Amino acid sequence: MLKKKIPVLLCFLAGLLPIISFFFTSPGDGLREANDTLEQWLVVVSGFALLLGVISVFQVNLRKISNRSKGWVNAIYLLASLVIMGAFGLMDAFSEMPGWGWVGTSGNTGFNWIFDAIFQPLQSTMFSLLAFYVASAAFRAFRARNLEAGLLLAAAMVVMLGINPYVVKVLPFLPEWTRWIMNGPNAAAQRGIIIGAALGAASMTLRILLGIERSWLGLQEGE
Amino acid sequence: MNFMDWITNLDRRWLYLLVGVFAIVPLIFPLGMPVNVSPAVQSLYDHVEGMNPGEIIMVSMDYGPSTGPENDPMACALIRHALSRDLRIVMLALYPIGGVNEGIQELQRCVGDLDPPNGVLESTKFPGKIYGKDFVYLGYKDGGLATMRQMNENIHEVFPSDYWQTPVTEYELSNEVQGYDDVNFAFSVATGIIGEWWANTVNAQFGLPVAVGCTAVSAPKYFAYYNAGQMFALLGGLKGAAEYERLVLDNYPQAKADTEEQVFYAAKGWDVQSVVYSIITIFIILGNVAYLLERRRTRMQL
Amino acid sequence: MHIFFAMAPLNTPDGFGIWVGAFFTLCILSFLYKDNPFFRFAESIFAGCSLGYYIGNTFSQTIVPNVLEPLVHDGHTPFISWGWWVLVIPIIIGVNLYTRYIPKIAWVARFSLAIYVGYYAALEMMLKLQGEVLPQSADTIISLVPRGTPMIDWFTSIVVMIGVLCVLVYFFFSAEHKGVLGGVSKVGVWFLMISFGAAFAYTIMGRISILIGRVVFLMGDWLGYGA
Amino acid sequence: MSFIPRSALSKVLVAAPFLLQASSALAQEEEVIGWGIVSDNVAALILFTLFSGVVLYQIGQARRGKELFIRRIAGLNAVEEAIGRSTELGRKVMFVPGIGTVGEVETLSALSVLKHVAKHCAEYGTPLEVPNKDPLTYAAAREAVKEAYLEAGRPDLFNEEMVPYLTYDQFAFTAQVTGKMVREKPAANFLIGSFFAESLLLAEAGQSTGAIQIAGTAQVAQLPFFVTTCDYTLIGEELYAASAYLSKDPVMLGCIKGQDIVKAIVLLWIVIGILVLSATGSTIMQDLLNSSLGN
Repeated sequence: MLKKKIPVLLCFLAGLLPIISFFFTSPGDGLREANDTLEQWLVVVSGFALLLGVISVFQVNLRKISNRSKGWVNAIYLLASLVIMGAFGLMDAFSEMPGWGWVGTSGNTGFNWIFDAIFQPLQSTMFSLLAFYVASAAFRAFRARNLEAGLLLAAAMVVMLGINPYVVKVLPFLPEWTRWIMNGPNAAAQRGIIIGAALGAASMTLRILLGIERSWLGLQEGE
Repeated sequence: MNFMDWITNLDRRWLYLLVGVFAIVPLIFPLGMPVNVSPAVQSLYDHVEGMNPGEIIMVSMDYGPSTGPENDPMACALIRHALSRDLRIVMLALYPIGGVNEGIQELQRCVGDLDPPNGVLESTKFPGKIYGKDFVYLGYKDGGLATMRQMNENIHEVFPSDYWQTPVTEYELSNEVQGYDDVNFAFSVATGIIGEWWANTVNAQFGLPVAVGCTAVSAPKYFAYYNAGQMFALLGGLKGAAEYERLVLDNYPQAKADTEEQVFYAAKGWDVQSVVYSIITIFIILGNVAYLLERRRTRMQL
Repeated sequence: MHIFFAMAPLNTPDGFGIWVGAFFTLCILSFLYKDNPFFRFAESIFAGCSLGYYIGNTFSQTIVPNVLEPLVHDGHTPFISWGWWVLVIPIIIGVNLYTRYIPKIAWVARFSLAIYVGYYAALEMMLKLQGEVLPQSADTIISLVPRGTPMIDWFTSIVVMIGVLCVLVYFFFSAEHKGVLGGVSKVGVWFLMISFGAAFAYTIMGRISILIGRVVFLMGDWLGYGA
Repeated sequence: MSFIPRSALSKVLVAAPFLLQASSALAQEEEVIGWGIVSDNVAALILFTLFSGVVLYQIGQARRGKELFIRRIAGLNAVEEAIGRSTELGRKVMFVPGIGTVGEVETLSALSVLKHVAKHCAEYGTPLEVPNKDPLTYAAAREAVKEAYLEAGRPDLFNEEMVPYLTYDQFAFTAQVTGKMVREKPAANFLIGSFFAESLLLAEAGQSTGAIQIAGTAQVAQLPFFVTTCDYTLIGEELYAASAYLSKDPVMLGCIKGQDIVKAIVLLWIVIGILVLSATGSTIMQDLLNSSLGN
């Protein structure tokens, strides 16, 4: 019984603090201070959580290597780069502590070099794949299959033609139309989604705080 | 297999190939896609043209590397325009991730390598223009909106030293600029929200004229401020950058020579953008034509 | 022309870094053709070094400055001073997450999760009610009679108003969408579709400029074009 | 590295105007040292009280056994179809619960859909994989999946590797997941939760393998990409209603009803505000929404 009740109660109490301190002030601003302290703590907790992930990565990849299952060589690369970059990173972090200068200097070269030469190019290239993917997705999706799809297509075409300098020479009003669609119908739809979603999120939050919704705790639904 | 079947079952990699090719080609062979200068851009150019030599422009670097292709050319064109007209520039950065590096990178791209702490103060690209006298870079300060408010009271308190940690009072130009009153206008090269703050706070509350160069994605939002008169000029995305760059290049040969030396500048980006958009547009149209023909054919068979 | 003959010098640390960056850039781009050993290699390295990076980042940004350093250097008396507890409680909550690896008390790990979720969910609720529902609703209230604003702006506001109302009706769950409700929610769907089409097409611009950034790196920094 | 919408940072940037407003409100109240109400948040307090009151009342009604209706949500009806197809084809089901932290309500909604999906997978013996980017979401997802297999009576089918942690970097995570999609060709992809720029990378990769895709997010900027590349998309609030819809739990349906009533009140408020403003030129209804006690 406790297994279920304690987490639900903790969740409720932890949720009460930001709500109360958002609306009310207290003597000596104690409420706000308590709220800030809890938030500080949770930032630290999320730091500890990263290690959970690291353990999982080691578990999965070590098993892959020992079973020689498909892609086991890549698992070695993965773990090796994790260990190397992680070690550089830890050296970097601890070098900031007084008396720990011997582990390295802050902003050490290995860490920065891997960041600049490997991490950053990989990251931005992965991001840049989107330029290709938007092209193929647009080609496939913008078809006048029915009225809704037709509206999607029409709005997209106004925007796309409004960017083409040759088309704009003939139809000079298109950029203005684009702005109108973006600031008119588009803004309206977004606003509707945002208001609806905010109310939906609020209702979900109440369900969570009251312990009605608890699949995230691995607990049975309902009461 | 006829063309329509090919289009209907198009392997997406053909599209990837076209996009890739046309992202490279304009960098080597500029296509010179037409640029129609819009009033929002013209007004920045006209404003700078109307300034008297010695007047000061504040340039705020409010973006990071990921939007560099859009924002870099805007900053460059303005710096070159200003220096060509003997105006003075105070640069600073308010964007938390990477703004400070963008600032030093674009400044050096325009004026040449600098090393003020070791006495390398004179611009190689604009001979006679001196760091600290004609242009100065104050570096980055966090705090966003709060910082902008504080700058109204005293810039020296917000930026006690420049990018190279030299006290601002040691340079003639930075010593002179103490508040928004000392500059003619502010140009925010922005991604995201910081440019909006320039409009709705610095312009609306402190009355400093503001111009913004923003990314294409945030342009519709910014045009609302432009239309409301909270900024006197707006460069939107690569298109706006290319328009302004064109105006500057057409009138200042030095700026033209310097710009065309670069691997990348706004006109090339505009080429890529308009060509890629055209390709996607054409394929969407072909796809729809094929789809409609196909539908008609199946209907006739029924 | 001097293209392709000014590649970054491989034998300098700087030049070597550019070559490595270019290699990984090409590895990722090769995925566009199809999955291949180069992409898989880059993917593994990317996974490993990014996680390593965030380990360092977590320690240097959070664990060391917020926990370890003050614990060692602030001179709190263990177990007695409140300041010490303030530092130790989050460690207890954090370490408690690992009880999941001890089957007998695995359920205790939920305590930490519960506190975290309760706090942030509630905070998000406040931010959404205050920062989204209220201002967005307020902005939708406009005059049906144009008062001094230009006609076009007034017309846009009317369209926005109609759109917001219709989209909100689309989100009604507890009534069947037929009759008037069905009609209005249908208009809501139209607004959604126009919005999605326009926003999609518009976003392409930003994506293209990111690709340009990579191409400039390959052409300029690596191959030395324009250098 | 500005393009990484590290969620914390993007939150700061998005929330900045609001936070600054809040902090300036606090600054004004430095002298207040007693119990009191934060004057800038009065409108929110009223909305919060109204909201909670209505929802709690509806929960009470539901407990008393009142019948509650919920409209069809196509994306959620398709869940079983998608799992069924995977089962037929003997391929796996992939569920990506977004890249948000477990503190985000969107992620929590995703987890309740995940539990439902996992239960079906357990019943049919269909392999499931749930790759994760956020470590706490990973911990919660693992609990949810494990419990689902237990509830379905198949704890033997659950293993740790079904819910792997990949990496904390947005795009490194994306690279791995798209790689998995292309190599292992899951027959059904669920992309539900908080997504950012990676949305289209994941959805397009999944589309290229011919998988049935069901997406859901409340991130307005990502919805266009999901709507165009996925078979079904839960838009904004539909995602938050998913758990009630799937479980048909009367108490949860009561919450949905309550949230609809508040939505109706907001709508009505807007309409009255418009009428008042048009007829009299008074912005009172608008001001009340922005209001604080002081003005």
